[in-house]
Amino acid sequence: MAELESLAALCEALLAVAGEPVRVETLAEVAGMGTSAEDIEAALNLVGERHRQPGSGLMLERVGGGYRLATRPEHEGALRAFLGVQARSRLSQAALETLAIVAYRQPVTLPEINFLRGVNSAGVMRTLIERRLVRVAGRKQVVGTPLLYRTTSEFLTHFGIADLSELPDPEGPGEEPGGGLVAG
Amino acid sequence: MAELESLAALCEALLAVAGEPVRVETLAEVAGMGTSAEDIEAALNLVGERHRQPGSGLMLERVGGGYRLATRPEHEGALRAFLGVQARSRLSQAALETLAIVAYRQPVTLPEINFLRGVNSAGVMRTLIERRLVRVAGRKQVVGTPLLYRTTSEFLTHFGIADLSELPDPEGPGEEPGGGLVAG
Amino acid sequence: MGTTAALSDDQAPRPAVALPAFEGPLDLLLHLVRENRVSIWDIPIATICDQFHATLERMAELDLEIAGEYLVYAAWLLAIKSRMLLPRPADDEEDPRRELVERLAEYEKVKAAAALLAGLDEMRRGVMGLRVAVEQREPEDLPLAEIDLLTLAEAMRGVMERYRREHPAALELEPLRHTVEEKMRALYDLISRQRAFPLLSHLLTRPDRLEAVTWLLAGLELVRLGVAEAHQRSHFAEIFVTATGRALPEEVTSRG
Repeated sequence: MAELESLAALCEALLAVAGEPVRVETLAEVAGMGTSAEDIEAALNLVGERHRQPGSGLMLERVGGGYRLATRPEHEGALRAFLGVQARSRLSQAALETLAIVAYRQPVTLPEINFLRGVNSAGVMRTLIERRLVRVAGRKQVVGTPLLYRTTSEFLTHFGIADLSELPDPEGPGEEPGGGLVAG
Repeated sequence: MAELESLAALCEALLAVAGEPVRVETLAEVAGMGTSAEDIEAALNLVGERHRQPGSGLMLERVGGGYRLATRPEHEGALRAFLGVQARSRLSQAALETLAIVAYRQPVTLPEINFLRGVNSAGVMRTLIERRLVRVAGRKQVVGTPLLYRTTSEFLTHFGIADLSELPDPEGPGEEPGGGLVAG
Repeated sequence: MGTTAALSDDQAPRPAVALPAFEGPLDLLLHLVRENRVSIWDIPIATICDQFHATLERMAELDLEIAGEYLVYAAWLLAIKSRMLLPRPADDEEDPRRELVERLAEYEKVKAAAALLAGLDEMRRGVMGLRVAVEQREPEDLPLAEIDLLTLAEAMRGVMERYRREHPAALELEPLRHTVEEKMRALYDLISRQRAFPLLSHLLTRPDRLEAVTWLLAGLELVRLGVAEAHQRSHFAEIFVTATGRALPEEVTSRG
């Protein structure tokens, strides 16, 4: 138990200074000396538990392919006032649609996105790249070699998703494929 | 008690994002609504107590006329090692510029790069070679026969392109918009 | 495009019309399908086509920029409508609406996914990462009695490593080929033989900047020692160096 606690302390310290999500394997590597991924998961469990108790202003979250420590949403106002930063601007509908296509179909090209949305999305794509939610991941080996786009790890952290396999299913549960999507 | 706990949580969150010591008066001001310095001291007491328990990797410190959250001295070695590894997985702006010059002007010599960047880029070049993004490709047949540098095949793999002709035009608009609006 | 628009008061005999914001022609089509309470899998194409064109006309009346994207779809809808009017020769003939339906179905999925992301975006607006300082462990002071030769050597190694880290050796410094003392002796020889030596011309004709600097330093040093005098009539004019008659100090003549 004492060992688990000291591993938890180390993990908490690492996550506090990392500034980005840290992978379990990286944590195990830094802990060294035969620390397994299971040991780390157990230690992180302890960290998460401690931060679920009242009096903690932090929380452990599994995002962007790893774990990170973050502040709680309820403190947003006070933290923004303190840091003097403006509220994050909301993503426009166009940006959300384009981002959704990239997220669910990656890697994907701009012509493919334009086709799906029915409108030219070049300007929106630039915004998403500037916000570091989307990145170029090479070129598609077809005529014109258009750029291929993917979401970034910043995208995962932004939306609180551990990895791409955890993207929520937009079709929702219990709907027959190709079934009648009745408008209403 | 519940109020004290929620004030403690807020203080912890503020200290966790501040990056520097925060004065008690500042904390009281951000907490607002008639929060006194004594209230803050009591809340900080709670924060400090929680972090003195085993399993915590952080500690509350009184420094420079305020309080801050910091990691524990016994973790310094592991944290430095981790931050070192983390730093090695990034490219500095200097390295990025140098890599760009090699990519677009190859084969190119160090004096040419130094000339372009206005600063000596020898150290940065070593980093790029260690990361296997750049390689030596012979010597230029001029006075001093300086080494010539080229990008590697790992460079192509990293950026997802088949050959150098697929590098985007640095002066260009990125990608020609339009296309793909209607079925082909 | 297609932001909510209303007519201003002074030119409004008509009631003010507000159009919902559309993300494009597919968005408008989905909106019309919903308004008509029909399934996208069985679109009454004639009705939808007419409504699509009517909306476009209203958007045009409101002076909104009608992007080519809407016009492309307007034309496509008309083409489908006219094909629907023709009697279909065989049962296996493809439904002219098929591709449009597929596009709408795909777009509906995109919108659903976008709505999910919007929800997540909203939920996580207040979450921030941390910036906690690393506490340094103070290097322990060593008792002097315990500092031995190996500790000393280790400390020196650390210093050299840090120096090498901070001073990349990739750029080689050229070996110093010129020393001030050597040039002092040479300049002393020259002014002893020549009444006035033109130092500036000499500097400007050196092939190597380092050498020129060394000559200049040598000249200044000779003047400082009282061995030579420098004369210049105006700025940028020739600098003549003359001997004062005092001999070069022994420490300069002896070394080298």
